[in-house]
Amino acid sequence: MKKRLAVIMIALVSILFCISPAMAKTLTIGTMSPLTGPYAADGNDIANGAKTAVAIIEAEGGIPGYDKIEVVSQDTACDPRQAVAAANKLVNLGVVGVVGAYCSSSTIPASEVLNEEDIPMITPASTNEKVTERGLPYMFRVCGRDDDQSIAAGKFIKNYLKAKTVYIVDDKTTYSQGLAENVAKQCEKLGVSVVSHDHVNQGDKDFSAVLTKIKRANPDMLYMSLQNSSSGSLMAIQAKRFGLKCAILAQDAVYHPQFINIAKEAAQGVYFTFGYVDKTKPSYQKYYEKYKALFGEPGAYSAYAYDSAYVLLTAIKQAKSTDPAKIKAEIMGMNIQGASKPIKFFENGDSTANYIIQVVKGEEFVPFWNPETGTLY
Amino acid sequence: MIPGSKHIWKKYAIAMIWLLVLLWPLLGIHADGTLTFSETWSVWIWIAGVLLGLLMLVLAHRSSTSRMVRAPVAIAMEKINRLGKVMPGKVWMVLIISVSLLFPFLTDRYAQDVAINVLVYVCLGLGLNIVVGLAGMLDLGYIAFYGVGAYTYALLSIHYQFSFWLSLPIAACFAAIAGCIIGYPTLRMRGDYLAIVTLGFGEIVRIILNNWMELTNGPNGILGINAPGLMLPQFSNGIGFEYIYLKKLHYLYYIVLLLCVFTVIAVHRLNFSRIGRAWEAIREDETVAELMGVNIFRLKLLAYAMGAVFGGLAGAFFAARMRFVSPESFTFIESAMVLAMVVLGGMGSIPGIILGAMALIVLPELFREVELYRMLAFGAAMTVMMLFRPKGLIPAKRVGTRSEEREG
Amino acid sequence: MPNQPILELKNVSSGYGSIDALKGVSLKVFPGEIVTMIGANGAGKTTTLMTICGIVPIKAGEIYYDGKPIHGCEPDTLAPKGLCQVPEGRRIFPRLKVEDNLEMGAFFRKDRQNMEKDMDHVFDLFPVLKERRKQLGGTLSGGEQQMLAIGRALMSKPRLLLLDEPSLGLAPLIVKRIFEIIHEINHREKTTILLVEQNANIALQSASRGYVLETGIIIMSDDAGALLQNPKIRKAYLGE
Amino acid sequence: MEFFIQQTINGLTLGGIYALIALGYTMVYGIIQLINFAHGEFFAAGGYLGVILLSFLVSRGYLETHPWLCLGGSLVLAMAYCAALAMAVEKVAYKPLRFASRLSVLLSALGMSIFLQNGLMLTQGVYDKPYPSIFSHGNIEFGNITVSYLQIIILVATVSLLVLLNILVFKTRIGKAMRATAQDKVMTSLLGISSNRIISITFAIGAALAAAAGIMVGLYYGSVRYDMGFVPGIKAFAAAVLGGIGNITGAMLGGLIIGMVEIYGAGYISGQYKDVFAFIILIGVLYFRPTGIMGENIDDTRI
Amino acid sequence: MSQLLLQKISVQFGGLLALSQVEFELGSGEIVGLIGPNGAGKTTVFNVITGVYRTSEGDVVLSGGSILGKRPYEIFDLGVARTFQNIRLFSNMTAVENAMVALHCRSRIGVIGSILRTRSQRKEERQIREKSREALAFMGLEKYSDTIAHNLPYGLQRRLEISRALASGPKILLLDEPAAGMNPSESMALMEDIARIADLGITILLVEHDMKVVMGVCRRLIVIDHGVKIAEGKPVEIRKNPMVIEAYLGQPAE
Repeated sequence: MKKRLAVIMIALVSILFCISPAMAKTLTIGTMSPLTGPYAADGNDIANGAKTAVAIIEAEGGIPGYDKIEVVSQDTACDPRQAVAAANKLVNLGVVGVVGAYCSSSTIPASEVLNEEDIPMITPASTNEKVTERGLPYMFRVCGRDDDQSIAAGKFIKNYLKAKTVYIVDDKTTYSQGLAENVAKQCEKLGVSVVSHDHVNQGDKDFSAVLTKIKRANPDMLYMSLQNSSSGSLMAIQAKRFGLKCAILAQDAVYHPQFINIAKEAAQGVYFTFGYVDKTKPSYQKYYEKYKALFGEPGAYSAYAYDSAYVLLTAIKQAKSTDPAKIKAEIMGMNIQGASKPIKFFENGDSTANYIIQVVKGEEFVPFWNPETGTLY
Repeated sequence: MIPGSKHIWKKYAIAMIWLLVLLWPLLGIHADGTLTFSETWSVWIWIAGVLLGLLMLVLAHRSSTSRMVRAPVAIAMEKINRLGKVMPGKVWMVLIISVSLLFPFLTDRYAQDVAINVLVYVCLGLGLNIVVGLAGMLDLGYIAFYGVGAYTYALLSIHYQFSFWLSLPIAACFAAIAGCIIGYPTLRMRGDYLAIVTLGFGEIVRIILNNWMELTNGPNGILGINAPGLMLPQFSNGIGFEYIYLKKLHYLYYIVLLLCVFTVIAVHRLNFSRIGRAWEAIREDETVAELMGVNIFRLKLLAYAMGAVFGGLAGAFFAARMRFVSPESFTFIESAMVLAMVVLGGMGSIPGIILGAMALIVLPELFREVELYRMLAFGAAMTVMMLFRPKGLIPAKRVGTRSEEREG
Repeated sequence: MPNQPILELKNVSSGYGSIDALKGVSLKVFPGEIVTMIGANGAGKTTTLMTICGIVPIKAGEIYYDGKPIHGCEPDTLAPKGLCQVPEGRRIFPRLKVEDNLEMGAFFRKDRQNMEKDMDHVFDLFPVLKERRKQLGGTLSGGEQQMLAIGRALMSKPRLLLLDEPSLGLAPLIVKRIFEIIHEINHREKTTILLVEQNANIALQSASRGYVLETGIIIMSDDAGALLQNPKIRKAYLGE
Repeated sequence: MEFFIQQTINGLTLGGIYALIALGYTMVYGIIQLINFAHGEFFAAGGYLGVILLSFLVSRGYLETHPWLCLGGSLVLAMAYCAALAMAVEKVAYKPLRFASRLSVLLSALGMSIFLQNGLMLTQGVYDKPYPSIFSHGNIEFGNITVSYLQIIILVATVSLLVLLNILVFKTRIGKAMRATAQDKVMTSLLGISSNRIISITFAIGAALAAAAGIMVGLYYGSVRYDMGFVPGIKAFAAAVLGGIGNITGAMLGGLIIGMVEIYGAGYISGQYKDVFAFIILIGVLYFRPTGIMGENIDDTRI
Repeated sequence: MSQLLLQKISVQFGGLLALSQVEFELGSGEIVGLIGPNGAGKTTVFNVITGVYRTSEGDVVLSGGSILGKRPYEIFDLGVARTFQNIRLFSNMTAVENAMVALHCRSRIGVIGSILRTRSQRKEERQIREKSREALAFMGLEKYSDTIAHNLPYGLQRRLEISRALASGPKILLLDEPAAGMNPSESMALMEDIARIADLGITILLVEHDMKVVMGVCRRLIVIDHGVKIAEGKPVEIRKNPMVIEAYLGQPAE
């Protein structure tokens, strides 16, 4: 009796094991982003963006030679140690390319691991210069860089707002602080005086002390460089409550539909530096519809993640191979219109940037001012 | 938990159901007033599945049906026990050492990476064990020493090109000094006051690392730290020596294994020396220890310093292995994790802490498959483990209660 | 003397950890009695009382109160049944006012009106407490604390009162007064009393029967008068 | 001077919120000597329940017509819910460990905290939940000093809750029983007071206060987030210890001090180091008074 | 020669005067009893001598040097060892380890020596262990040296406390109710042991309620009540002193 039961169980288990290994040939790509912890919102957007790209590629006929494209999402929790573990896990799973990571402090050590194994990595969100300036051959970036963004911000402050005094606040993360420093440099170069460069801590909710200081300093503009949109909206709400009259300029990390949802009236008229997304382009429409159908309203980095995965998969498709050198060659030669922007890569792995100024109007962000031409949209 | 009493189990089950029912409204009600329970089913299925699994385990344990599984296990256990008696402890030691030496040849890089993490945390856990397990002082800011060690090596490597091996003792020294600085104001405090002060110090260290731009490069972290190197003989042009950086994962594995073995031996020997005895006496009864000629202030400081030394060593290795450090690695939750390893493994017990570190590093990695649920499962697992084994997985052979816990 | 004992211990063993502080203690207390238990420090007297009240876990044996088993009961279910203890060291609540301390004794009772009356009754017994009713318990002197502890127990209207070392650390005069009150309680309210004392002399003088406890075992039990005359007892516990 | 007054008002608001959370820590600690790491999660759960209830009321249009009723009702409901949640958590995760070492319970609490926080994340999502905007932008100006309606509401609500709590703890029978249990659990059980019940009630009250703080934070800052309980939890814990853990008045005082120090630190010295100032004050006070400001000087060297 | 001298010691807790102007002297190798009712301040005297309490007035002189204001471990190092009223062993350590803790101040090897297990460390460790075993053997505990302290019977725990105090080779031994909880035969044995300890040249100050023990071994008695010394003298004198009878011995049982 017992013996028979044991035999049946063993049989069942072995059947289960036999079924699962791929009868079909699967192409696996990985994503790395913080799925838990304080940046989980952006992290999930990234994973979803990549999945959207896969869905679209599969709908367009997939990649020849493969029956299925699989996305493996790994959590980095924005912790370097976990990011390295995640990268190693992805190496083990035999991914041909990785989309990620989010925090630059995760991207940097993780990219070292992936590059040891010659696995291409495309980051949709890490804007620190160091990401691409370490000479890693398989490191690419779809989003812009901090220095590009600060140039656009500087032009806007000087030429459009004609501000004389600027108050800069950042929340001490690799990204937000780096950007804030670049903006401060730009301002000095353009002869705009920086009244103060103040810092708050990441995750703070109460900005009353610093806002009271700003109110006393009475600058022409507040530059708000914060790591995530919720901090940004909290600061906007409180600024409004304290009766702050100056213009507010924020950056791409604060740029998120959540910002408007939370800040509501306080969000109105806040300016942003963000990549120019032409929402009328078919490439955007295609992405938007699919994303909306699968995951709902896209987040700030969804489009970049989508483009990253799209670029990676397209390169594999065109190269007809998963050989990293060939993929790289294809990526470097690419010149396409993505969902977020026209994409073309430079030698070091960075891609074209096209920062413009957007403004919150009603319930959405609208293009406002073009720093290249100095004209309103 | 005292099993066996049906009454208690019933009460407990009712409380459990109560908790789950209470969690219900948070599940499906959305802020806009709509109800979407469709998404919540997956959560419920998970919870129900886990509960069912636990119930099955308990039932199987109770009834004889589990004998099918238990009998062979029992036989195996008996055999192992018999083996354990036949084979002296040394043989086991050799077995463990050989497995850990051969590990990189048997596994892939992900497993090696996890193993490195485990070993780093074993060092940290053993270091914290000196403070918490041996001397009986609750420390919630231990990760600060890890940070000090990591930044010490990072800065020495970047600015002065110090080698990893030379930096190890320096990092240990700096961490020890930090330990004394943190320890000094806490000497008169007891129990939970100590906890919040150490927590505060831990946060202060992290905030300083994050804000002292000139020294630490703030949140950008420090990049380009050298990996550990070795002088290796070179035979191509006659005989020469070349400095080779050991970047490959399995080299790093051996280095941290070495560090870990050193830590285990050192902690073990300290524990069984006059110093360990004095620590234990302080833990058991601080007042009496002082009346029996133990300079409690000095020994408490020493406990902090020694704990910090091992934290610092682990930190230096961490910097060398990541070749990048940033303040994000030294948050309070890391301190809590290390403490969890010590308590979960069994305070004061070296094998316990090794097991605890394994459990707490490997568990989240195992749960990696379930992505979003991993931290949920991890939290629940932590509570459940504590409920079933309040003294830890492998309690120390004799774990004393801390002196202030005694009545009267 | 009625046949049904109000409290009966049958072969009770108890203690924390691996050591048994009590090794098979049996005793009976009948309604209306004052029974005393004497013994040296560490003999297990306090453990006996704490075992009766369910604080120290019982390992073997049975305890009956009013004919019903109470071993394994939660400690807090006993006071409503009329079994109350004044523990060693008095254990008043030092940061509660005197009247609040007394109120705690009647916490489980629902009848608030009677409580006022009972409190007045306690104040009659211990007028000094009335003077200090607004003071914090911790500011009272040792004797006053002992009175407060007894008064607090009386607030629960006990039928059986367990008293642990009421004379501990008190001046002889105060001890005398305390024991007078114990007698009064026994007489007037018909409260049965189990008294644990180290001061064997005074304990045996006030009790009707006595048990002698040594290292967790009852070595002797007799009428109090007989024990007082017993040369062995006189030698061991009365310092002669 | 105006700057100082403005910062003081800001500090009072923040400090009041810390004080409300700190009370839960201190009460639970006073009674079972446990640092309840999961306490911050009750605060977060309260905030979420508030957003759920208020949004529901908004969608039905009740908020427009009866704003105060809706606000009060949501507050009471959220407090009741969190009280029940805390009691359940205590029964499930802490009660079985009543006689285990304190570190085991601490760890169980930490596990519960991680569990609840991630449970909240999974069920309510990773995004911030916006609070319906009521009273959000109204304010009173005295010269350059701005006091928003919400700040006034928070201060009034905090003070009245603190007064209520004081009445509860110092004047009622159950409050006295709580204090008695905190002082001597064995003795209270000898007097027929069920310590389990008192402990449950303590958890419930603490969590209810945290829930109230959660709603106020939500209203004041405009949104809630699943991990919002962590940082204020730690600050409130520091506040409880600063005041002398186990002491109710101390927790209120500690909360106010931590809130003020943070705001003054950020306002006058540097925003990035404000947590450092809070902790340095804490360490400094504890160095000279090892049991906190209002803590009893327990002479534990007695032999 | 006076081994220990208390000069006009006063101790205050809050407003309460726990000791007032207490003074006495202990000669070398003497056994002196300190008696008085509960709460009279006997343990407070011990706490003053061992440095647990700060005095508000007075001086404590050990072998000619003042030890006032020294930390307890320094005083222990100078040769004052004690036992406790409620047994306070390191209850999860073995008997021999308990005694070894007392030798902590007599050993010198540091962290590095311990980690490296140097030859001198092993030698020192061996010496400590031997000395501790000797101390245990002196109190008849050689059989129990590897027993966990809390597993020892009550009487033996009392003895272990004394061994622990003896292990360091003190000049003065303060015994706080060593016979409490012992049965008469155990008390008898203890009396002999106390006498043997005194024969080693160790001065003993004994607090004890068991009058038989006190009268049996002490050559001199000091009586305190309410923090004040009310009598001092030979046992026979003390027994007859009316003040002592009233304060402490009480009316004899009729």
